[in-house]
Parts: sequence; C-alpha cells; structure tokens
Amino acid sequence: MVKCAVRYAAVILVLGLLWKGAALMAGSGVLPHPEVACIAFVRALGTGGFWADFASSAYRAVTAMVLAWGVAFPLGLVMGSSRRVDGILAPFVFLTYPIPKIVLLPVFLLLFGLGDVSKIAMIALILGYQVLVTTRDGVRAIHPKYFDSVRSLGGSRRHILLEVLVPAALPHGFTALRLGTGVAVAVLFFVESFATMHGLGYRIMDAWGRMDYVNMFIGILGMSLLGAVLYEAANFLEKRMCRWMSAGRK
Amino acid sequence: MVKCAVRYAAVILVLGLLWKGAALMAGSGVLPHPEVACIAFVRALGTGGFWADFASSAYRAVTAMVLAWGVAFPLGLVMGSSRRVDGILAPFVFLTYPIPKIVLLPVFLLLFGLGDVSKIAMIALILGYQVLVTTRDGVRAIHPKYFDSVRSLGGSRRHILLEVLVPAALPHGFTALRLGTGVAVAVLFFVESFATMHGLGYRIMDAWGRMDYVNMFIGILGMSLLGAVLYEAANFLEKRMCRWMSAGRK
Amino acid sequence: ANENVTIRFGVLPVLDTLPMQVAVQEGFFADAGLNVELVSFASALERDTAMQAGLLDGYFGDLIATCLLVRQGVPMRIALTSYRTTPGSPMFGIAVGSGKAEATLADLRGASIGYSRSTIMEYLLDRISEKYGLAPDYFRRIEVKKIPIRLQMLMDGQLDAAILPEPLMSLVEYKGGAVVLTAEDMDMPLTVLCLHERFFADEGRIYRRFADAYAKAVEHLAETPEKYRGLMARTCRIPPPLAPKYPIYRYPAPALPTAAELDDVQDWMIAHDMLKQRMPHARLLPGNVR
Amino acid sequence: MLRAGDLCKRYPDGNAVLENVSFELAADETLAVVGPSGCGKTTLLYVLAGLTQCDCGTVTLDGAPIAESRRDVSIILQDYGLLPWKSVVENVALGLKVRGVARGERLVRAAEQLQELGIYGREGDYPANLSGGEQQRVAIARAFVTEPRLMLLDEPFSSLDALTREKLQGTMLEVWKRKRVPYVLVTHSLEEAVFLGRRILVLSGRPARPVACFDNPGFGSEGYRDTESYYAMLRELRRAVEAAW
Amino acid sequence: MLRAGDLCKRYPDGNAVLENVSFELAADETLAVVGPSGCGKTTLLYVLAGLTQCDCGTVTLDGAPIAESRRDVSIILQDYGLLPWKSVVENVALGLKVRGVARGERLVRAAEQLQELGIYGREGDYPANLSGGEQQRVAIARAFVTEPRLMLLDEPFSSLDALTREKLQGTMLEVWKRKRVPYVLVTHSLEEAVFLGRRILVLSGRPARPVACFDNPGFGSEGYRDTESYYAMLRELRRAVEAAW
Ligand SMILES: Nc1ncnc2c1ncn2[C@@H]1O[C@H](COP(=O)(O)OP(=O)(O)OP(=O)(O)O)[C@@H](O)[C@H]1O
Ligand SMILES: Nc1ncnc2c1ncn2[C@@H]1O[C@H](COP(=O)(O)OP(=O)(O)OP(=O)(O)O)[C@@H](O)[C@H]1O
Ligand SMILES: [Mg+2]
Ligand SMILES: [Mg+2]
Repeated sequence: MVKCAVRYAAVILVLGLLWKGAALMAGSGVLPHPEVACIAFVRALGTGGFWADFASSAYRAVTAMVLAWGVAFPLGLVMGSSRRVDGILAPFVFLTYPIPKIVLLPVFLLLFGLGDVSKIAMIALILGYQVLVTTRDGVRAIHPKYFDSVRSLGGSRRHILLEVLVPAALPHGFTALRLGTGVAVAVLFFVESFATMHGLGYRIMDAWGRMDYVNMFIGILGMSLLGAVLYEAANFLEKRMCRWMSAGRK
Repeated sequence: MVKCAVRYAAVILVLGLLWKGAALMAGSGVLPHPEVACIAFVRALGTGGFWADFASSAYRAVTAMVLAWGVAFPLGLVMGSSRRVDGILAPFVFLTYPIPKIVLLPVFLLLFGLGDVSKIAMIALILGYQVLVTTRDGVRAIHPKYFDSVRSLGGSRRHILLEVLVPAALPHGFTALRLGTGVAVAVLFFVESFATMHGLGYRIMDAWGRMDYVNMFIGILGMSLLGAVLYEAANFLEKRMCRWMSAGRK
Repeated sequence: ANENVTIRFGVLPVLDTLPMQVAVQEGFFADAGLNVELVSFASALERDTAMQAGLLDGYFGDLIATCLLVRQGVPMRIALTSYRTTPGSPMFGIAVGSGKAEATLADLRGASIGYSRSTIMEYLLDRISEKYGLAPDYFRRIEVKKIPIRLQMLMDGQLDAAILPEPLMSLVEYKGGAVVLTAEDMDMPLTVLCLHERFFADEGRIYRRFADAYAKAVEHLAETPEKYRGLMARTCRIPPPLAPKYPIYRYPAPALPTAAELDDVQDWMIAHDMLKQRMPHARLLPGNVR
Repeated sequence: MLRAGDLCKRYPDGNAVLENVSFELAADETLAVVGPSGCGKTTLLYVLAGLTQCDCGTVTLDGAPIAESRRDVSIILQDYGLLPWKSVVENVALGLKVRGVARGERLVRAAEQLQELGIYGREGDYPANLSGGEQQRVAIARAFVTEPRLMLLDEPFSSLDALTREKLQGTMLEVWKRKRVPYVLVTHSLEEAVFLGRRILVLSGRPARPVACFDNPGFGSEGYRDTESYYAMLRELRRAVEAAW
Repeated sequence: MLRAGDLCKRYPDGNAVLENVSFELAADETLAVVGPSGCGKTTLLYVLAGLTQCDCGTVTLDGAPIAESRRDVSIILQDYGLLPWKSVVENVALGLKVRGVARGERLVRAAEQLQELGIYGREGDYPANLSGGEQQRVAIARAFVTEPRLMLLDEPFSSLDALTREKLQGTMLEVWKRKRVPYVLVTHSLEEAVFLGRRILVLSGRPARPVACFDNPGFGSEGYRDTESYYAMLRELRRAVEAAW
C-alpha cells in the first residue's frame, strides 16, 4: 500500500518534471506550468463543480464499460470458440470496426435522443469492438486439451462454456477492460461535445475553446484521475477473480 | 478462397439490408440509401481522386502502425517480463493513457510541424498504448515453466527474450495489431482535419461539413475497405508467423 | 390563449447567442408561453446532425449551414437575423500572431492562413479578399478545421494568420498578436436563428411571440449590458482574462436577411459546389407571416 | 459391453496411427493395452472415449454409439487434463457437477476421494502447485469419483513412486472386484498389464495394429503377483512384446 | 564434484519441502534419488540446477556456486519443458544455440541425437503433435546434446514403454561409461535406481529428509541386472523404502 503510494508519487513527480520542461520549451501560453495547473487542480478538487463533472463523466464511462463488456465478452466467447459462428460474424466485425463510429452519431441521436443514453451507447459501441476482438483472440488461443478434459467428463457445451471458456477468457476480458478504461475516457471527450454542459470532456472542450488552459488542464488531470481509478479497479477485480494465474513454481 | 469471397458477399449483403432499413427509418437526408452510396462508391473506385485519398490515408495508417508496434511491442515485452520495470512504468502508462491524446495535438504540431509526421505520430501514440497494454498483459500470462526451460539450458536474459518472450507474446501482438487497424483508421478521421486536403478522413469531414452525404459515405466505405485490408493483412501475417498455435490433437 | 409551447433550441457557445441566453434567463420566453430549452453543442457538426435527426425545434447558425440544412430538406425557416456585421463590433476577422504583429496587409502576401473550408470562414475570407482586392491565392490557405487548434497554431507561429471569430481575435491581440482585417463593415447577416416550419403556421402566431420575446431581450441587453457580463462569460466562451472588460455588443432588432443577401450567399455556395441552384426564398424565409 | 470395430485413423499431416483395431470388452472384463511409445495408444483411447473422430470403424457401448453415453465413461488423460483455474477439489468435483450433484455433496465426495488416494489438505490448492504425482492422483480421483460404467486409463500410475503405485494398483483391482466396472488400461509396465488386465492386447509400432491378445485367467486371484502363473504370463507377454516391437 | 549442503526450502503457502538435505557427488559418480510422491524430489532438482532459491544451504559444482555454471548442467524436467512454439529439432538444438553453435551444425547434431533416441522424421513437427513418450525422448535428446558436466534427470523414462525404457537405461549407462558425466537421477522405479545409481539416496515423505544412502558397488558391471547382487541390492532398497515411507 505504502509502496504503491510512493511509486505513484515518484511517477507523478517525473511526469511533472517532463511537463515543466515542455512548458519551458513551449514558452507561450499554450501549456500552463505544472505547478500552476496542479495548484488549480487541487483547488478544483474542493469545488462541487469539478466533482459534478467528474461524476457525470464517471457515470457515462462506467455504464458504457459495463454495457460493452456485458455484450461483447459473451459474443467474443462464442466467436472464439466456434469456427462456424466466427466465420459468419468475423467479416461483420472487421468491415464495420474501422468505420469511425463518430459518423454514426446521427443514427444514435435518432435512436437514443440527445441525452446520456446516446452518449453511453456511443462509448459502449467503441469499447465493445475492442472487448470483442481481445476476447475472441484470447479464446482462440485456449489449448484444446481443456475442452477434451471437460468433454471427457461428459460435459456439454454449457459446461465447456462455464468451466473452460469463461475462466480462460477472463484474463483477456480484463486486458480489454484495462484497454477500455483509456478508450472510454478518451471517447468521453467527443461525446460530451453535444447537448451537455457537464462532464470532464465538456470542461476540456469549453476551456480549450476559450483558451483557458489552466481550466483545460484541470479537466485533463481529472480525466487522468478517472482513468487511473478505473484502471486500478480493473486490476483489483482481476486479482480477485483470476487468482490461479499466479500459481506455479516460484 | 471462393468460400471466403462468398462469405464476404453475404456479409456485405446483410449489412446493406440493415443499412437500407436504417435509411428508410431515418427518412431525411442524413443517411443515403445503400444502393445510391454503393453505386457512387463503385464509380469513385474508378477515379484517381479516391485512390489518392486512399493512398495517403493508407500511408499514414501503415506507417503509424509500424512505428507504434516497433516501439510498444518491445516495451510491452520488457514490462510484462520484469516486475521491477513494470512497477516503475505501469503507473506512467495508466496515468497518461486516459488523457485524450487529441489535446496533445498542439504539442505534436510544435514538435513535428504541419506535415504527415505529426499526423503519423499522433496515430502511433494512440495505437502504441494499446499495443503496450495488450503485449504486457500477454507476457505476464506466460507460464513460468518456459522460462525455467530456457534457463535450465543455460540461457541468458537475451535467450529468454528471444526464445520465450517474443514467440509467446507474438499472438498478443497480433491481437493488438488487429485492434490497431480499427483504431488507426478511426484516428485518421481526426488527424486529417488539419493541414491536409487528402485522405479519407478529410473526405469524410469535408463532405459532412457540406452535408454531401453520398460523398461522405464514399469516404466511410473507403475506410471500411482500408480497415478490412489491414485486418486481413494482420491475419495473414499471424497465420504465417504463429503456425504453432494450431498444433495439437484434433 | 397562450398555450405552452416547448422549443428545443440548439445553440453554440458563441457571442451571437447572448440575447437568447438573456431571454431565457430573464424568462421573456416563458412570459410569452414559450418553454425554450437551450441545447448547447460544442461544434456545428453535432448541432447540424441533431437538427437533421429532428431532435431540435430551433437552431442557431450561420447562413451557409442554414442553407445546407434547408437544402437537405430540414423543415425550418429563418426566423430572424442573430448578428449582422456592425462597424465597431467585429465578429470575424483575420488575425496574425505575435511574430507578425507589425505586419501590414502588403507584408502578408503569401503568408499562410488557417481557415476551414466550405464554411462561413471560407465565405468571409473570400468576401474580405474581394473587398480589399486580394487575389484568391494572396494567402497560402491551410485548412485547420478545429478553431482551438487553429488558434494555438497561430500563437505558436505555425500559421502566419488565421481567420477567427470573436472573442478569440481580441484574445490574440491581448496575447501580443494583431487583427489585420475584419468583416465588420461588410454589411451582411452572418448568423441567424431558425425555427421549425410548424411555428410559422397559423399566420406565425408562435413565431411572433418568439420574435417579440427576443426583441425584448435585445432591448434589455442594450439598456443594462453590465448585468449580463457574467452570463456572457459563462455561456459565450469568453477567455477569462478578457471577461471583465469585453465589450457587450449591440444586437440587431429582429429582422430577416434580405433576398439579395440570401442570393449572395447562395451564389457563393454554388460556386463552391455546395449547392446546385438557388433555392426559392420561400423555402428559406417565412412566407405568410404578418 | 464395449465393442471397437475396425478402427482406422490418420492425423492430417502423417501416416496412419490406427489400423484395423478391433476388440470387445465384456461388462465385467478388463483390458490392458501395451504398445511401443508413439504407436497410437493415446489416440485409441481418445477414439474409444469419443473425444476424437476415427476415419473408419465404430465404437459402441452396450450397443449405442459411444458419443451418446459419454457421461458413463471416465477417462484419465496422459497429461492429467486438470483445469489450471480450478482448485484441486473443484477439479475432482467437476465430473459430479456435470452430473448435477449439489455443490455441498460433490465437494465432500471429492475430498473423500482425494484422501483415499493420499492427498490430504490440498483441496484448495491449484494444480500448478502440486507435484507431478499429486496431479496424477488428482486425475485418478477425478475419474473414480463419478462411478462410471467404463473407465479408460492412459498410464494412470506413471508418475507415482513404486509403493504408491502398487498400492493404487491394489485399489484399482479392489474397486473392480467390488463394482465390476470394466476398464481399458494403457500401460507401459508389463507387470502392471499382467496384474490388472483380464485380457492383454499387444499393439504393434505405429500404425498400431493388434499383434496379440492374451487371455490372463489368473487375473484377480488372491496373491496373484506371487504365483508361478503370474510369472509365466509375464514371460509370455515379454516374449511377444520383444518379438513384435 | 557436486556438493549440496544442508538444503532447506519451504513454499510460501505451505510447510517445509526440503529439510537438511546434504550429499556429495564425485566427478565420476552417479546418484539415484527415490522418494514418495510429493516429497520434494523435483524441488530438490530445481534447487540443484539453480532454477529456484533455497531458504538455506548451498549448492556448489566444483567449488563454485551452481548459478555460475548453469551452462554446464543439463536438466530433464518432469513435464519435459519443451517450448510449444519451436519445432522438435529446434527444441533440441536450443541448448546448442545458447552455447553459440552455428545453425547448420546444431540442427544436424540435434537431428542425430533424436534418431539415436528413436525419433525419426519428426524434426519439423511441433511438440503438441507428439505422443507423451516421444515428447519425453525429445526432452532427453535436449539434455544429452549439449554434452554437459552434470546431468539432472527428473523421472526421465516414466512415459516410455518397457523395452524402450530398458534400451534407454542401457544407453544412459553406456554414455556414462564413455564420458563419465555425473548425474542425479530422480526415479520411481527401484529397479532403475539400482541399475543406474552408483549411490542411492532414499528420501522421507514431505518434507524430504535423507533417510538412507546406499552404496551400490555392482553398478555398471557387465550384465548387472542378471546378477544375484543386483537382486540383493534391490531387496535391501525395497526394505528400506518400505520402512521409511
Ligand atoms: N509452487 C508450489 N507452491 C506450493 N507448493 C508446492 C509448489 N510446488 C510444489 N509444491 C509442493 O511441494 C511438495 C514437493 O513437490 P515436488 O514437486 O518437489 O515433489 P516430487 O517429490 O517431485 O513429487 P512427484 O514424485 O510427485 O513428482 C509437494 O507436496 C507439492 O505439492
Ligand atoms: N495432433 C497430432 N498431429 C499429428 N500427429 C500426431 C498428433 N498426435 C499424435 N500424433 C502422432 O501419432 C502417433 C500416436 O500418438 P499417440 O499419442 O496415440 O501415441 P501413444 O501410443 O500414446 O504414445 P506414448 O506411449 O508415447 O504416449 C505418434 O507418432 C504421434 O507423434
Ligand atoms: Mg500416449
Ligand atoms: Mg516431481
């Protein structure tokens, strides 16, 4: 715990120094100095406005992650484990995957309106693809001997799913989740550009538009914080749920 | 080969039908009808302009992918295999990962100028994080017995790297590459919004701005094509380089 | 019978929308039985998309985007001019960075200028060039769609000049740059407010209520401008250092763009491949009103 | 009754592995299979268990295709086949879970079975933390606990020390005597084959063809291992094997 | 000379595995280690090879800590330790690669070694396509091909059929006679221990403690397996084992 805190502190220090260097180099007002931004950030931490933004962004990101994971992880399991299903669905995935999802905005607005639903759906869609590809690839790499093991006990497809596919794919699902934390937060930046005046993405955009770089960096630091929290949460969940990963001769 | 083509054709057909449904539903001009877009797309395939856009986008995406992979894959190897290095670098990664990279654009422009370099660097940065996380997680899941195996032969760190880490991480690297094809193409959409008048992303943005939706969908279909080509290329490479993955009782 | 009408109105965080904000804050719309809900968008793209998806009943935007939307079949009409170029109160112009602050127009031949194609920015750039007799290639035009990035590139010296809206032009001046040319005396309507067709029905009953409430806001704003400084700073993206002293503009009383002005814009759009032919004015303007 | 008729199989990338392997196993019989390394014994068991398709031939258990009665068959795989993400006791209980036994009961039964095989207090460990012999015993426990109608054993005692091995061979025989569950035992030890096989099938080198099948009437008799007929059988088997491989 | 002094080890989650294990192995000697399943034999070999740290005690080869001379030690792991992404011949050649042998030469030498152990024409296959016994022989080839100064063998013949096993035991002895490479052989077969161990170390159940160490003077003599002294040794060992486990 203490070690973890020390490490974080050291990393933040180094990042701060790098930032300071960049700020000195950039000269003009583009990049605020880290100490200025940090003081402002700490001060912002004491305001309700910041936490309101943080909460709406967190709500959108977390809901979207849950949604994306809930849909794409099972789908990835099925695609990874059945060549037939994969043969049918894989071309769908990689023909539609590269489409910049932001162009689907009209369709989403039409379907889900201007509120949080369309924002969450957009994040979930982008995340979902990543969870899908990671899970599918992970499942395809499972050694066939484990299927034989369960089948030899008379296990049905359902048992193969529950006893082999899910536990073996779980670490890959967590990789996807870790990847997703960053993506979700980054996508926030785009979906919070319509029909909202709350959220860290909105704050960044708004401050950027008025060249209020200190406020912009409060938003960026807030995103960083949100991402780190989500990332650590994913780590924690994985440690709890994949304890077997660390078994073996030491 | 033929089967593959048939499957693609079927998938494209289904996507077309879905699209048609959506277009009928959307009613207004937001979504052109698929047949209109497809005819326009086929016609565009015969023009030099489309291929010039395709080529510049492909150049940017591929260069960025090579760059990202070249830097992040080795880094992921090191982080995944050494708890010490991971302890130092991991907090860096997940504190900076969630920052929406687009806000770093000014810094990139400052460093790399207005040309293709800053565009490529931006795509590579975003991709790099994904390759890094995927590779690192993959390497961490390698069973320790393989390290023992090489060490028991007197292998040094270098041998562990070359004989265990690289081959075992390669499939994960390819997962990252597959993920990356989509991300690279999606990011193109943003980096082509400045200082260029070529590229599929530019075409989409420009057409969207003038509400020329048919042209916009030519760009989107072009992106889809580019993504599919890159995805298949990654698949092909993996099949060649990870043949061992398909060994085992059948 | 002042039945309550809900109008979801899409706006951008720009200066032009200040009267709308005032009207909402002061309850002028509510008094007129209009439940106006301002939906803010960070950029025109999302606003247009929402408009096309039929999620908005009203809309603030420039004439170019308006024409495009109408051409796309969006059932809306121009309700009134939101901002008109006014001498002394520029809204768009060409700014140069601190490196070129001393440069005159003549020095800027061949200088790079950041703009955004197929938008009001390009239209104004063309019109300004025409007015000052500059050839279309007088500047080296570089497309940078996103305004914050354009601004930053200007400040970093990666662009010699940029076409920018207020209050960013003032910000450039504040940071040591200069404004070279503005569109302030071009005498043209830049931005308009539009409403869905249905509000013009019944001889424009609702439309008139809307326009009256808006007129009240404009008056009010002209009388006690300082009262709304805070509102302006919050909703119109005024950079913090400028906020205390930024002049509060006078907004035109409700009026419609003239047919000639609409034709001018449409001709430009036709020349730039954004329109095939002029649209009849009846499609753009309210017809049977008053 | 297990009946294997004319089994043939080749792996996609190689020559044949099984060539016309046929045999029958009555309901209270046991069969020991010996064959040189790499001849196709494991493949044969996979085919018998219905885990892999053969190119021709059929396997039936009491007249029905084996695929339909997989629940009645237990198999001990050569590489144990334990799931690394399940604890030892969960691995053993898996067969019961598949058969719908309630959680509490199956864990108790699994733990008992483990103790019978000499694994104490390791229920919560993961297989990766067990020694080779311990893993093998977990695999044996897994096959025993479901009380199958047929057992297929692929070198089930290969990683056990001499005494444990003898003890488990004794257990195996006892279980058979009590329940008369027929089994097919692949083994490398000729002694084991004679001790545990009512009949002994000798396979040729790859591709595996039956070259001899011995009747072993002394099987199961009290103190068989110390009798003259045991040694005679062993010698005979050894001669056959030396001639064939 | 290999010297193990007072080795102790416990796994983080359990009781002790090794308890004061000490022995010496002269340059031309061989040692067979027998112990009940799960007592700690594999752990002992890992410690001897320097693959895992022990909690106390030291291992030295010719006076230097084992970690410094890992290149001179070959080990056959109980689970073979083949790399699934390398073909059979590459797996065997890996030890040579580590030692900087040129590609052409090492592949030739690896292929020869494989043939000596009865694996023909499988050079290009991946380990997953081999049978258990074939994999084990690949692992043996891998350990033999590097011509080490010390060999550590963890049940190297457990998956081989009786005849192949005897043949390879003979090969092992011959190689030792030619090159006098000392080895530590962990085995479950008492016969094998007597046949291949100049000395025989009997370990107790977990935690492993040396309970007896036999001198086996007949080791290596012509036709030892058919002599009376072989059987006497075997009987003595068996008695010790039965008393200890
Ligand atoms: N990584 C580990 N964590 C905890 N306990 C372990 C671990 N590895 C082995 N053990 C335990 O240590 C003991 C000794 O294991 P080891 O593998 O050395 O036994 P062994 O003598 O080789 O047995 P076998 O003959 O069955 O191979 C066993 O009880 C085993 O369960
Ligand atoms: N998936 C596979 N692809 C190709 N060849 C295979 C495959 N699996 C096994 N073989 C080959 O088929 C033959 C028979 O294999 P099998 O595992 O059945 O042998 P076995 O009799 O069990 O040998 P052992 O006693 O060594 O375990 C071997 O030569 C093996 O190399
Ligand atoms: Mg086998
Ligand atoms: Mg062992």
